[in-house]
Formats: sequence, C-alpha cells, structure tokens
Amino acid sequence: MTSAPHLRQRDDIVLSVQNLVVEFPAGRGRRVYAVSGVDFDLATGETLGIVGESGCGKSTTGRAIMQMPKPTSGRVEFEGRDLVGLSAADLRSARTRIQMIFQDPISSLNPRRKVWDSVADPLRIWKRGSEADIAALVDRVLESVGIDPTRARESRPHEFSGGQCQRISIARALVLDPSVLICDEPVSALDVSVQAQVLNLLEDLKAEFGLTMVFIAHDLAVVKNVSDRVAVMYLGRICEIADSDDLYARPAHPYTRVLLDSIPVPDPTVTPQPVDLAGELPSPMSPPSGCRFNTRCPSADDVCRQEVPEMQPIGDGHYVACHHPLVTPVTIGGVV
Amino acid sequence: MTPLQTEHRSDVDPLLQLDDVRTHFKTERGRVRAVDGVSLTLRRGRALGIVGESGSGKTVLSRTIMGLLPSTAEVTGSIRYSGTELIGRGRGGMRGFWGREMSMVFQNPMVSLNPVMKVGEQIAEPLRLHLGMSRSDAKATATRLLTDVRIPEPERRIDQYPHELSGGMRQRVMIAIALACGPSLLFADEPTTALDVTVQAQILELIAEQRRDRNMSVVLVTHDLGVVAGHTDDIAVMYGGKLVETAPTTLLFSEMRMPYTMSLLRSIPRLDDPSHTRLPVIAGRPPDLVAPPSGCRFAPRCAYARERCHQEEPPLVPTSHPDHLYACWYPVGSDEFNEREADLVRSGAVPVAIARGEQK
Amino acid sequence: MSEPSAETGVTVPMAAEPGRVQRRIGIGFWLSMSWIVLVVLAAVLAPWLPLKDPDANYIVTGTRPPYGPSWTHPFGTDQDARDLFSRVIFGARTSLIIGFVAISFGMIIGGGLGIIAGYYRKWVDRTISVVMLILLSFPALILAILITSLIDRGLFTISVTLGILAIAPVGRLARAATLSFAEREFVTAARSLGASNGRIIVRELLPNVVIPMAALALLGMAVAIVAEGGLAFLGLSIEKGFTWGKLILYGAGARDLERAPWISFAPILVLFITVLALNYAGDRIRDYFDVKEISL
Amino acid sequence: GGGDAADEPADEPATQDTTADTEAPAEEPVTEETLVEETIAPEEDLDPVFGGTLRYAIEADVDGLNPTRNSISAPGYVILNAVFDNLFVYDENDVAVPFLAESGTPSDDFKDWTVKLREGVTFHDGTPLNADALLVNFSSLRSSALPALAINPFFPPLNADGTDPGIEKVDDLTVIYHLLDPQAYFPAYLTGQLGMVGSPTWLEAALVDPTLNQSPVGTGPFVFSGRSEDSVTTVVRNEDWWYGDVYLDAVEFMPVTDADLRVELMLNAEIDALHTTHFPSIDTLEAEGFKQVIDETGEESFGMINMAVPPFDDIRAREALALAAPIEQYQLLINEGLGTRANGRFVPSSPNHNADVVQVGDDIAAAQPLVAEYCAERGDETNPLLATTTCTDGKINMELQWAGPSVVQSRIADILEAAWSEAGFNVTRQEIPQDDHIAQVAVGAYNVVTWRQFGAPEPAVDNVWLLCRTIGAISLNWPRNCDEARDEVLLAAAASTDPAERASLYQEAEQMIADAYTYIFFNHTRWSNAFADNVYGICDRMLPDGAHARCYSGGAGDLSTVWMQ
Amino acid sequence: MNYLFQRLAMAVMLLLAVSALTFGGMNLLGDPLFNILGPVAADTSNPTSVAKIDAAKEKYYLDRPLPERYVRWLGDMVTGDFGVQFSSTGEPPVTNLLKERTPRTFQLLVLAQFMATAISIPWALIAAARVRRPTDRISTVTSFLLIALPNFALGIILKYLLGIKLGWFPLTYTASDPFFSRLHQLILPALTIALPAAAVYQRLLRTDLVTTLQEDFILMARSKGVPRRRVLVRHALRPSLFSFITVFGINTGALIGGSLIVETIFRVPGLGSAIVEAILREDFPVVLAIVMIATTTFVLVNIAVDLLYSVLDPRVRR
Ligand SMILES: Nc1ncnc2c1ncn2[C@@H]1O[C@H](COP(=O)(O)OP(=O)(O)OP(=O)(O)O)[C@@H](O)[C@H]1O
Ligand SMILES: Nc1ncnc2c1ncn2[C@@H]1O[C@H](COP(=O)(O)OP(=O)(O)OP(=O)(O)O)[C@@H](O)[C@H]1O
Ligand SMILES: [Mg+2]
Ligand SMILES: [Mg+2]
Repeated sequence: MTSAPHLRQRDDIVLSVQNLVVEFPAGRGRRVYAVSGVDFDLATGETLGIVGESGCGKSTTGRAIMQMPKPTSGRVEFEGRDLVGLSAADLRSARTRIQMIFQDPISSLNPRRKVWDSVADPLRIWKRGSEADIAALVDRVLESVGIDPTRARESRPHEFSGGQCQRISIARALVLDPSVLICDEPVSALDVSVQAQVLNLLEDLKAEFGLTMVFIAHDLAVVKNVSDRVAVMYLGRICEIADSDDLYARPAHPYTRVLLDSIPVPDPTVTPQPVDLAGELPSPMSPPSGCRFNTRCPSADDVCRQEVPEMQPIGDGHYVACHHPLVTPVTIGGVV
Repeated sequence: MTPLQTEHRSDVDPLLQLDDVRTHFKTERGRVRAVDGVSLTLRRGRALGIVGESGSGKTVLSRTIMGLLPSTAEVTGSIRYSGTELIGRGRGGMRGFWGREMSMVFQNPMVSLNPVMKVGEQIAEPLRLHLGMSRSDAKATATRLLTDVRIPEPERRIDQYPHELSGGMRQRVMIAIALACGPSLLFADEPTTALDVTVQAQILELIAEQRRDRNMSVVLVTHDLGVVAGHTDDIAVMYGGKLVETAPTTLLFSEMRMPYTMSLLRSIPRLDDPSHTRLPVIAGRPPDLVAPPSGCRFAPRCAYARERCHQEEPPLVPTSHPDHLYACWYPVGSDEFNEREADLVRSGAVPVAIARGEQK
Repeated sequence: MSEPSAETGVTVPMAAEPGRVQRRIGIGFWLSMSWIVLVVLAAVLAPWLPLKDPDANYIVTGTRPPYGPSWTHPFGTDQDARDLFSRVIFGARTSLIIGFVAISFGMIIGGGLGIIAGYYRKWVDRTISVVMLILLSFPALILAILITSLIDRGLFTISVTLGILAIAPVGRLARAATLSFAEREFVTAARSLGASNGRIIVRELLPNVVIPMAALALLGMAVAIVAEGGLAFLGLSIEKGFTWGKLILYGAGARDLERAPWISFAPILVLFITVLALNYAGDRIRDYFDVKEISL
Repeated sequence: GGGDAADEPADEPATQDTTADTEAPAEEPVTEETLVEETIAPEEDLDPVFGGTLRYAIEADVDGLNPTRNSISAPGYVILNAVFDNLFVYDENDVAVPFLAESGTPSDDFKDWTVKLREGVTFHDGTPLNADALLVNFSSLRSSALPALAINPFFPPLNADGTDPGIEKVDDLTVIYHLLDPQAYFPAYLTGQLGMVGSPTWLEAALVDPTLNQSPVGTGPFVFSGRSEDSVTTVVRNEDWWYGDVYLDAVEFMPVTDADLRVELMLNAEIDALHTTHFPSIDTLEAEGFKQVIDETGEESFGMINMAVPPFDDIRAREALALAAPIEQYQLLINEGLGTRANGRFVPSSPNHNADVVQVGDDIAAAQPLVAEYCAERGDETNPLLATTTCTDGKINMELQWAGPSVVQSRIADILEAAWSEAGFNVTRQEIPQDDHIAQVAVGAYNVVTWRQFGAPEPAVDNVWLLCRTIGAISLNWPRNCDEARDEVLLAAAASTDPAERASLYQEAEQMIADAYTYIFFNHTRWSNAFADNVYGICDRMLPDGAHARCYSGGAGDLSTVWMQ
Repeated sequence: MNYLFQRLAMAVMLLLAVSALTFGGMNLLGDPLFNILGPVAADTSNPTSVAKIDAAKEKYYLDRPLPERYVRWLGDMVTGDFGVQFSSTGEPPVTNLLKERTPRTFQLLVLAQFMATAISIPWALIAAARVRRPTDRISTVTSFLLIALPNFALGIILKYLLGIKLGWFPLTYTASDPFFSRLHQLILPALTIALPAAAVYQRLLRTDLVTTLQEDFILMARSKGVPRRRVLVRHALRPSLFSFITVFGINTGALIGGSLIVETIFRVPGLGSAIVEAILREDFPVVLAIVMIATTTFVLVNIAVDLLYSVLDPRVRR
C-alpha cells in the first residue's frame, strides 16, 4: 500500500479500488492501456469526482468497478468484499448495491419499452415485493426525480427530453436502493440549463437516499460543484487527488493547473490564459514511460521521463503524483 | 484581396446586416420556425458570439446567412452582405461567396472533413476552384496555411487523411480550409464542443489570432457563455428562434437585462464557487418551434414572468446604450423583477450568494 | 474476425430520437397489406370459395385449349383447359406455405443464432459467424437443389431448405441489430441491475431486434416465394400439386408465350404483385422504424 | 429393312420440355405418304456448290459419340451419320444394302453372315479399313456396358479364353458374323450402331482414355473437328471421302431441347436445319413453308407396365390400367389433335400391321370392376416399390414414373393421374432424371412409365425389347414380359424370307403383345427433319447399286449430299 | 500483410468446411456407385457386373471410409485434379468440363456486373441529387418493380420481347462463334441478371448517398464553394460506395451458382446449367468442383471487396 498513501484507513470506507488495471486487446498483439494502476476509496456519503480528458480512462474505471468488464488486475473492495473474484451469481446480487448512470440519457433506456417498466424492471428481477409494492415504490421514486408516473406508464423514452430521460435512468438506478452510485458523465449531453436541474437533483437525492457517489465528468467546474473530493486522471493514472475546494485553490500537478487554466470563465473581464501545453495526447496504446504527462509538461526532466512518480501528500487529504509538484509537500501526521 | 474589403472602412458600414430574417422549415409536423424575425448587425473585424440553448436556432441562423440550408427551408427578410442582398440568390448565386467571402468551421471536426480525401487536397480544393491556382501552388499555399494554424510538420500532414489526425488538429485543418481563400467573414459553429477543454482553449485562441491577423469578422456560435465571454466583441442571445438580447460583450455581462440571459449564466457551475453550491435552474424545456407559446417565448419557463409576458410579445428595445437591445417587459433591474427575485431568494430557489454576486 | 462480408447483407437498427417526428407509413403500405391479406385469405379459404376445380379439364367439345380469358375463366385456361383463376388461387396455397414456413424457419433459427452471437460475442459469435459464413458462401440455389435432389421434393423439404437459406441473412441481420443494441447503455444498465442474460435477451434485445426482423420477414417471404419459383422454373419444385412457379413454367414455352401468354402471365402477375407488396410493405416498415438496411 | 441395333436407353421419352408425341383417332386410315413424306420440291436443275456451314439443331445432346461404347439415340445418329459410314444402309424400299461393305452373304441357315469390306478405304486418322478393324469394333461393342446388352442376346457368349465366337476373320477384308438364331435380315443390324465402323486405333485408345469417346474417328463424309458439350459439335468436310464429293465446309450440331425454340431459331435463321417430333412444330414449319422430311414409321409413344412385381403382375390390374387410359384426352391435349393414334408397333400401311388389334382405353367404367376384383383378391400383397400394400381402401397403389424435369411429361402425368384415379388407382408421381429413369426401368424398379420405342424399320431388330432372353437383373425386355410362344413367333419371323409368312407372324405377335397389356400405345412418333430454303441436296444419296438411299429414319439422315447457297 | 494472411487462412478454412459438407452430404445421401455404373450397380447377381462394381469401388476408393475419400479428393483437388465425371459412358476429367464452361459463366457475370454498375451508379447519383422529388420517386418505383420481378419472369419477358418479337438479339449461345458475337449472344442473359441487380445497387447506393449528403463534410464542401456536381461525384460518391461494393461482392459470388436460371433460359452452357445437370445425375465430382469454384470466387471476391474498402476508405487501412 506504500504506493497509495492516499487510501484512507477509515471504518466508513464503502468502496476501495486498489491498483486497478484495465487493458484491452487492440488487435495484432497490441493493447490499450486504458487504466494503469488506479487507487482510490470512498467513504460513506462522500462524492468522489473524477476528471480528465477524453480517453484518459474515466469511464473504464467506472465500469471496471461494476466488473463490466472485469479489470485486468487489482482489487475492487466493496462493503468488505473483493468484487473481482466473485462468482457470476454473487456479482449479480452485489451489483444491485452499486448502480451506474450513463452519459447518454437516451441510449440508456430501452427505446421499445415503457419507461415505467424500465424503472420497475430491477424490482421485478429481484422480486422485491408484490406487484403493488413495486408499483408504489416506482411511483414514489419517479416522483422524487420529478417524473409524472402516470405519463411514464404510457410513454417510451423518445417522448421525453434528454434531461427527463436522465432523471428516469437515475430513478431506475435508485429503486434498488444502492449504496454506491457511479455517474459516468451524466450531464455532458445536456444543455447547461438542464444540467443544473440534474446536478441539483443528484444533490437532493444524495441527501434523501444517503448515497455515496463516484461522479465522472470532463468539466472540472461541474465536478467541483458536486464532489467532496476530486481525482484528476491523465492517461490511465490518477495524477492528483484532493478535496474539491483545495484542488481548485492549490493545484499541485502541472496538468491540473493546465486544466484549470483552460476552462473558459463566463466573465469578460477575465482574459483567457494561453494554454501552456505542448503536443498532443499520447496514444493509450503506447503511453510514455515515467510520468505519463512528461511529453507535454513544461517542467519535465529526465527523472520524469524515467521514473513513475509516486503519490505523495502535499496537504491535508491532498495527494499528487509528480516529481515536481507546483506546491511544496507538507507533513501530515508525522509521515513525510 | 477582393475589392469589397479594400473599399470600405471597417466601422463605417456594417459587413453584415440582418433585417427580420425568418427561416421556417416545412415538415410533416408543421412549420418549424427555427429563426423567427432576427435583426442584427455585424461590423468588419468584429467577433460576434451567438449563444442560446440547444435548439434555439443558432445553427440555423448562421446557415441562413451562409445560404447553406436544405431545400425544405423558407427564408424571408433581408440579409445584406457588404451592401449586397443575399436572400433569393439561390445556390448558384451564393457559390461565389462561399469560401471567398464567408466560410464556416463546423462543430464536429470528426465528421466535417471528408474521410476519404487527403487533408492537403481538401485545403487545396477551394484554392484551385476559386483562385484558379495550379496544383503545386495550391499545395504550397496549403502547407503555408497549415503552418498558420500551428500544425507541426505541415509537409507530412498534408498527405495524411483526417482520421490520422487528432481532434484538435482536425479542427485546425478545418480552420485552415475556412481561411484558405481569405474570407472576410468566418462562421464558427460550436467549433470546440467536441473537444477537450485544453484543446478548446487553444482553438479559440487560434481563431482570435487569425481574426486579428486577417482583419476578419467572426461569428462564434456556442452554448457556452464562458467561451463567448473571452473571445467576442458582441453577443447575441437567442431563445426559441428569436433574438432576446444583444450587446457588446462587457456590457452584456455587466448589465444584462434579459432574465433568460441571467438565468442561463446562473445555471452554470462556476469554479470559484465552493463545491455543493446550489445552482439556480431554468425549469421546463425550450419551446416547440412548431407551436411556440404566445407572448414572450421564454415566459413559460421564466421565474419572473407575469401575466403580460404570456399575452404580449416584447419588442427588442435598446437600453441607454444604443448597442444593447433586449426583449423583455420586466427586465433585470426593474421593480417587478426585483420583487420576484426577493421572493425567490427567500424561498431558497436562488441562493443569496448568487443573487448578490450576479447583480454586481 | 472481420470477414469480407461481415457488414453485409445486414441491417443496422434504428435510433428513435427524442421528439422525433413520427413519419406516416403511407397509403402504399396499406394497399400492399390489403393485397397480402387478400391473397392469404383467398388461399386459406380456397376450398370453400365458389371456384372451379383447379384440376378439372374444362374442354369445350370441338375446340382445342388453351382458352383465353373470358367470363367463365377470368384468367383463361392452360393447355389442358384447366381454369387458371382457381389454379392461381390454389397455387397461392402452396407458394405461401413455402414462403411462410421458410421464413419462419429462417427467423427462428437464424434470429436465435444471430441474437445469441451478437449478445455473447467472443467465441460464440465467432463460431456462429463462421457457420453463417459457410451457409452464405454456399451458392444458395445450388444448395437448395442439392438438398432437395438428395432428399425429396416434398413441400416440407423444399420449405425447410429455403428456410435454411434464410438462416444466414436473417442471422446476420439479427446479429448486427443485437450488436448495435447490446452496445447501448440500456443493456449495460440492465446487466448492472442484475438482469440475467436470458432476461436481457428476451426483454431488452428481442423487442428491438424484432422490428428489423419483421421487415425482413416480409422481404424474406418474398424471396422464398421467388426462390421456389426459380426451383419450379428448373422443374425442381414440389412434385405433387402446383405452385405459382410451376404454373408459370407451364406457360413459359416460346410457342405458348406467343399463342397463349396468359398461361404464364396470369401467375407471373399475381406473383409479381404479391412480391411487390411484400417488398414494399417490408421496406415501409423498415423506413417507418428507421431501420437502416443494407440488403438481403 | 434393318434397324438401329443398340437402340436402347436413349430411346425413351425425351427429356425435353416439349417432345410431345401424338396421334389421331385410330379409325382414320393412314395413307401411304405418311410413311416417309418429303415436302421438297425437285431441284434437278440446280448444280451443287461447295462451301457453307450448316447449323443443325438437335433435340438433345448426346453423352458420347462412340458407337461401340455409347447408346446412340436419334440426335446421336444425326451426328454419327456424318462421321461414320455404315456397313449397310437402307435403300428406299427399306432393304439393307451394302455400303461400306462390298457384300454380305448369309449361310443357308441364316446363322452366319459373311461380310466383305470395300478395299482402299481409310479412316480419318489414316488407319486402313480392314477385317481387323471390324474385329476391334465388335469387341469394343461386346465389352461395353449398355450397348452390349442389345447385341449379346443374338451372339454366342465369349469363350473362356476371351476370344469371341461371334465374329471370325476370314481374310484381310472379310469377316463372318456367327449368330445364335437364323436372321434373314441381319444386314439391318448393320445399318445401325453395330454397323458403324470406327477407327480401331481410336477405339483402342478410347478404351484407355474414355474421353476420346467424345471425339469419334470414322470413315464418313465429315471429319470430327470439335465438341463443346451442350453447346455445339462441329464436323468438317472430309476432303477425300471414298464415296465422292462432300459439299458443306462444316456442320455444327447444336442441342436445343426446347422444341418451340428450335422452330424460333429456324424462323430467325439462326439455324439451317433441325429435327423434331413435336406435332405443333411440324405444323408451324409446314405453314412457314420449310422443306421437311417426315417419317412416321418409327417409334411409338406408350405407357409401359412392369409385369414383374405386384400389382401389375396381375393381368386384371394391367387391363384396368389400359382400359382407364385417357387416350382421347392425350390426343387432344398433349398432341393437340395433330398426331396419329397407335394400336401397336406398326403404322396401318405396314404389311405387319394387324388391323384387328385395337388399343383399349377411355373406358373407366370397364376398369373399375377389375380394380375392385383385384383388390378384393390380392389387395393385401405388397407393392415392393412403394413399400405399401397393393391396395388401400379399394384403390390400387401404383407409382407413375417419368423422366424429367419436363413440362410435357408433367402434363401427361396430370392427365393420366386424373383418369387412373377415377378408375381406382392411387397414383404416386415420381419424376426423375433421364439417366436414373432408364436405370430404374432397366432394373425393374418401376410400376408404370411413359416410354418411346420400336423404331427400327426392320422389326427383327426390335426383338431385343421383347424376347425372354433379354430379361435379367438388367432387362431390355423392360416390362419383363416373357412369353415363350411369342418368342417363337418373333424368331420365326426373323428367319423367314417369305414376305407373306413374315407379315402374318408379325401380326400374330402384335395380337400377343396386345393381349398381355404391357404397353398402352398412345401414338406414332412423327419425325420431321426440316431445312431452310437455301439448303439443297437433301436425300440425294445414290447407293452403289444405283438405288436411292432411304431418306431419313428416326430423325436422322445423311448430310453428305447436302449443299447450301 | 498479416491481415491478408489471416483473411486467406480464413478463406481456406471456409473452403474446407464447404467442401467437407458437400462431400459428406452427397456421399451419405446418394450412392455414387449407381451413378458411376448406371444399372449395372444394381445387378449384383451377375458376376461380370459384380466385377465391374468391385473395380469401380477399387478405382474410386468407394470401399474406403468417407474421411479417407475426402482427403484423397482434397489432395487431388489441390493439385488441380477434380477427378473424373461419374458417367456410364466414359470418365471425362472434370477439368475438361470446367475449362469449357467456366469462361462462359465468367464472361456472362462480368458483362452483367458491368452493365449493372454502369446503370446503377448514374441512376443513383441522379436520384440522390433529387431526393424525394418526382425523379427520385419514379426511380424508386422503377427499382421496386425490377426487384419484385423474378429473374425467370424477366428472362422470359426479355427473351420473348427483345429476342423473339423484335429479333434484336440471337436466341442461342454458340460456343464456336467468335468472341464478339458470343458477347452479343450474352447481352440478353446479362441484362436479365443486370437489371434487378442494378435496381438493388441503385437503391443501396442512393440510400447511402442520401445519408452521406447529410454529412457535415458535404456541407463543408459546399461551404467551400464546390459546385454541386463535383460535390456529388468527388465528395459524396466514394464514401457512399460501401454497401454497394459489399453487395456487389456477395452478388458476384452468389451469381456463379445463381446464374443457373438465366443460363437455362438463354441456353448458355455455363457452370450454372452444368451443376443442375450434375446434381440431377448425381455426378458428384462435378457438383463438388463447381461448388468449390463458386465458393472460392465468393471468398476471393469478398477478400477483394475488403481490400477495396481500404482503397475507398483510408480509415480501414492498416
Ligand atoms: N471496450 C474497449 N475496447 C478497446 N479499447 C477501449 C474500450 N473501452 C475503452 N477503450 C479505450 O480505453 C481508453 C480509455 O477509455 P475511456 O472510455 O475510459 O475514457 P474516458 O476517460 O471515459 O473518455 P471520454 O471522456 O471520451 O468518455 C480509450 O483510449 C479508449 O479508446
Ligand atoms: N432541416 C430542418 N428541418 C426542420 N427543422 C429543423 C431543421 N434544421 C433545424 N431545425 C430545427 O430548428 C431548430 C433550431 O435548430 P438549430 O440547429 O439552429 O439549433 P441550435 O441553436 O444550433 O442548437 P444546438 O445547440 O443543439 O446546435 C431546432 O428546433 C431544430 O429541430
Ligand atoms: Mg467516458
Ligand atoms: Mg447548433
């Protein structure tokens, strides 16, 4: 565990992901190194945000937690059990405790089924109560996400807007009363106005259902808004993890800095900063050695090119994997 | 370059003048009023941002100006480009403008380049067609253009196919194509939504730079207020096919009048807000453009709307600043508005911080 | 495996976008369906309809058949003075049975295999795809002739043989449709909700795959009917009784075409309209549900 | 007269779509002219010219062109007559006279025939024609699979040492054929397959390489030049034919199975000649004024019954079948009223015709009681072919088999089935390819088939289909009808040189054939050879003794005198 | 390279499977002996026949187990020896038949596919350029009619109208005629194949063109000021050719076996008519050989189509 000092030793950890590696075969013996050794944990009631550029492995991480697909190696400890080794049957039932919401609200609902049925389905699969109980529960959950249950009984997904579809899939994820909810870019496809509705809804539901969430997005501002902690990913690895406000206030990794600088601010008085980022994102099929960011990092040197940086603490709950962090490391609790 | 550009001084007469432009589509469901009476002016060398929610008619408006609409579209009103009327010119009539006078950068660089033609060919095509360049001249020019848009190793790239380039590079290629014949007006329709933030920043920077170097006018279509804030001179806000507010950028942000503009801005999560800040939302969904609501089209979703908003359509009126126009009966800052705002803050729908922060 | 024809002969399914304008299916569709229903009804009810005996020789003494269309024989008679109108209707019975049995067989086997291949992927898909590829690369009509000549030329054998030919195209369609749906997130979602594979296939995939298949069923029925005609034309269709194909063949000699064109043209016309109606209806269903089809 | 020696299998119902055969009401007297009728205007004043390629459409392709190995049917004779010369040919009076042979002399008992060859004739490949050549031909024929079956019953079996007692070389140009029975008309055999002489060099090579069966080498007026199976067989002029000048540069034989199409091709001038047995075609060609040679003395079309197995081992079942046969309808529909109804093997103008023999049919009422009687008595025996009882519910189960696919054959089956069903037969239809069909009939795996046969101008040659001795595991006596008394009559007729005696013997045999109900005669086959207007010299061959050769028989004739303009 | 190798390996496997199935099926269901010897095969009581049967069994290895026979056949085939025809009148090598007939069928198909392509591409371009306007609707109706017309019916009609009534084309195919007149003789059969094929191709291509024409890169091309016709031909056509060439490929393979009806109607003695006869005669070596030719062509054409994809679309290149 030395390489993952940011994993916390607390009793209320529901989900702990350790050294998660996911690789995909890419034909002709090549592999896509989608996720290469990711560690994080999640305490009850906490929301962890994951940000990063397209292709950095955010979704893969999320799905690997659900064991869809099974990770190449690593542990996914959920409520004390390692999901990686579970039998198919055990996994099926474990999955009811972790749920996922997807980026594309429309394709995550079956176009040929009434949305009410889609929401009721999980209950039917697990035979949670009589048909009447199920109906009552579904109606209640639909109402709590702001969808009229009567309309839901009669309508198919295409009769709802994107935002409504996203609410419906949230409802479907919630009927089984999961303890962890993984949201994979749930608002990226939505308009800002609708995005705000969904973000607020998630906040409300979190309180109502006592959810623990992993929130994946590429928009740092959105992530920051919903998360307690944020992990920044770059090319399959976490490069920085910190409390949301802390990350914004004191970014320690050069990549985090770049990300923050790139975000356009809706304020004409702020002149946009030229982005200090060289070159292109390397291919996940041949990631650079050493620090994966070294090819584009302004302060990269030979060490960065050769040695993989370890996670190191640089503040309270603030960790960075960088040889040359922008913030000087601090001592926490006697450890370096 | 073309006589049009040398004859007129930039701020004397407008490069583009729209007057009551309406673009309607005939569909099986009825008439879609995608653009419904838009008037606006764009001066030479300036950057205009068009913002609005999805489906508000931004794309249709820019394509109307370009004359790139499907045959189901009906356009009325007047669009004058450097004094020349564009409406009614037909495809053949517009072709002379495309590429040379005005050109366009599309939203998704992944699908806007011909996948089966080499990048170089695609850049060279307008050069050869419009400027009658020889093959080798066109190739040399194409290489130069690639250098201009900051593509490393342009000689190699020119013989590559789009899929061999990253998204950011493809968007640069698109810009190179758009710039090839030295247009006076560049439409950029959400040029960065498909790109990562880091790339987005670079592309926006590139467009701004090219605009300055070439003294072009740019129309930047986007739904992201952050993008327009940093990269435009003027902003036009669209809602439901109509222009609801237009002003120079700084003015708009400091003195926005339209509750819609304000709500839009408020609903964006901001980095400098602490996490878990509650976002004020715009309830409901954008209007159906086949049967738009009567009165103010935003009224059904507007937290500040009153009876009148549902009955009468507000005209576009100027504020004290002649370039700042808005269409609202009870604009931000009016008594009726403030009254409602106070209610909302009290009820918690609008967090105090935001209400205060936005009213500067 | 990216076989040459992996993407071939196949359909990719539809995306019902939100708020998408529902197109009308059109009058042509209803016309086509009416014709199909009419033919099916006539065929089913043929024995109870006031039709002439299709096997009787209505020779008018002192004259020599074939007789041209008239009040007594609306479609005329064949060389043996048999009433073509009732023969065409009775022929519809066999032709439609062949079409129906063939495509049902193809749908059940091919559709099942296709969905399984598309859903389970990996070696299951590879195995099934190879089987389909083998079936597909075997020249269809030759396979049909071979099987029927080696077994027999009964109604059942011919129908099933044509059904076997339908397996690969239907299977590929079902596979492609399944693949495209299986990648959608609602399937992932269902799995994450703990739905079993069987349930996902039946509840989530089947309803979506059924529509492109329905379109294909109509087209496939048309193809099977025509294929039977082809066999008949080679003289290799069913031995006992007659089909449209056999009726056409009876009048297809050069001399009969010249002196009595109705003998082959009456069944050709009915076959043609039926195939047209099936094709058109299938095509409309496909368009209506926005199934992108490459081909049959 | 003599005939096609090894006529067998290819003789059946032709595979084509349209080979309909016909006849007219039996009562109608058939005039002398219908025997061989030439509709060709005399053309004495025209001088033959050299050159031209004649395109000749034949009704089917042939599977081989070796007269000693392949069974030759009418289309085969059309081609082979061009490449080969026969030892004997029929003259215009149907007497077999020497042609490639210089003479043929019988022993007193007509059992040994000495045949002397012409001198100085060579085959196309340069091999000289001599007695050894005949020996090679004979042995090749005797060892063949099917043609041998038609020959062997008349010759002694091979000796243990492999030598053949059937033929004996006398000198370089003379052989003696040793027969089992007295055959007064043996030369007739030598007008057919047995008398076609192929190059021994070629025949021996063909034994090793059977593909050579496709490229015949004879002494005839034309030299085989090339063959593309199912499309065209080409022969070119033999510049030094021993018998004289040949005018045509080449002849192309093209199989066109569709009779209608053959006529269309003629009308379109895509071909110059054709042969056909299709009555409407003959009609059309006549209406269009083409030159035609018509011959109705040849084969008959009939239904044939297998007597070896139940139910038709019982004469009542056969008689019922014959009585119920819809002969009138067959004439009207299949033959379109254009054919001549047959009552037996001979046309009425033949001296061998027995006017008392009338083919029964069209009498369902008379058939029904016979069926009932049969079923009552023998209804629970087994029909081995169908593997059912001979009767079910008082109906006789039977199979009707024909060679197909063929539209006309299916129509015939429709008509027969309808009538027979009414009479109390439960008909199972069985359409099988020609080759199989013949094989099935040869091994006796059938109940009833439609068939075409009895084409030899000399009736003795047709004995092979009728004698007891040709019954076996493979029978050429297809119905397996062994009647010793009839055999005696037939053999006596073959040995008789007295025309009157001969005629009465054949008439007696006709009655015996009719009494057995093994054949249901429908009609006489009418063969027409038709030619385009610019084709001349048809049937102009003069024989060495100065007589005219018989024109066309069984759809095949001689092209050596033909020329085109 | 590696990829091509994989494809070829796959193709070989496919051919093995198809041949094994055909070989097995035919030998299990039919009796080759009967087809070699004819009725003699049934004559088991006669010693000479028995000798012949034994000789044939020996010669054709009929007394060996099926797998062994298959392997022997396969070995021969690989060396170009397809065995001899089963025929009671001689044993001509199957290769003779193939040599004669294959070129005819191939000429027919090349001509047909050429005509189909030459008709369908301009047709599709015209229709796509005028989507949903009268021209397009008429063309759709036309293609529907053509597709719904069974090829035997179309063959009969063409033969009757153009061949018999109008006499524009000869009714026979004569193998001995010079090349160009044989080509002339092939026009009607080729047209019978080409018309429905053209209709199918047209519909596919039109649909794809319509889809392509809605792509952003087409709009992009137009916004560059590229003339309409050039947009259509230069920008839209190539990326729209995929389904077209895919089906073209499949069709080419299918037609080898599927041309038999047309070959029968127009009496072109090609592979199609040969295989029908062979199947009816249970002439297994010929059936196998033609099935192998058809399958090999199918597989090769499809590999070619695959390679063509990468020519058409650089994205597919590896
Ligand atoms: N099933 C798969 N097979 C092969 N490669 C895959 C697969 N899924 C993902 N990848 C690759 O793994 C890498 C990480 O993908 P992932 O979807 O996790 O990225 P992401 O961060 O979610 O990106 P985005 O923001 O675009 O959703 C990418 O390079 C992607 O192409
Ligand atoms: N060809 C067309 N036919 C019918 N309606 C159309 C057509 N094109 C656009 N529309 C409609 O016009 C309206 C405006 O569309 P437009 O694309 O301009 O929106 P936008 O503001 O650009 O949205 P986005 O942010 O999603 O790009 C939408 O309701 C759209 O459905
Ligand atoms: Mg993702
Ligand atoms: Mg847009």
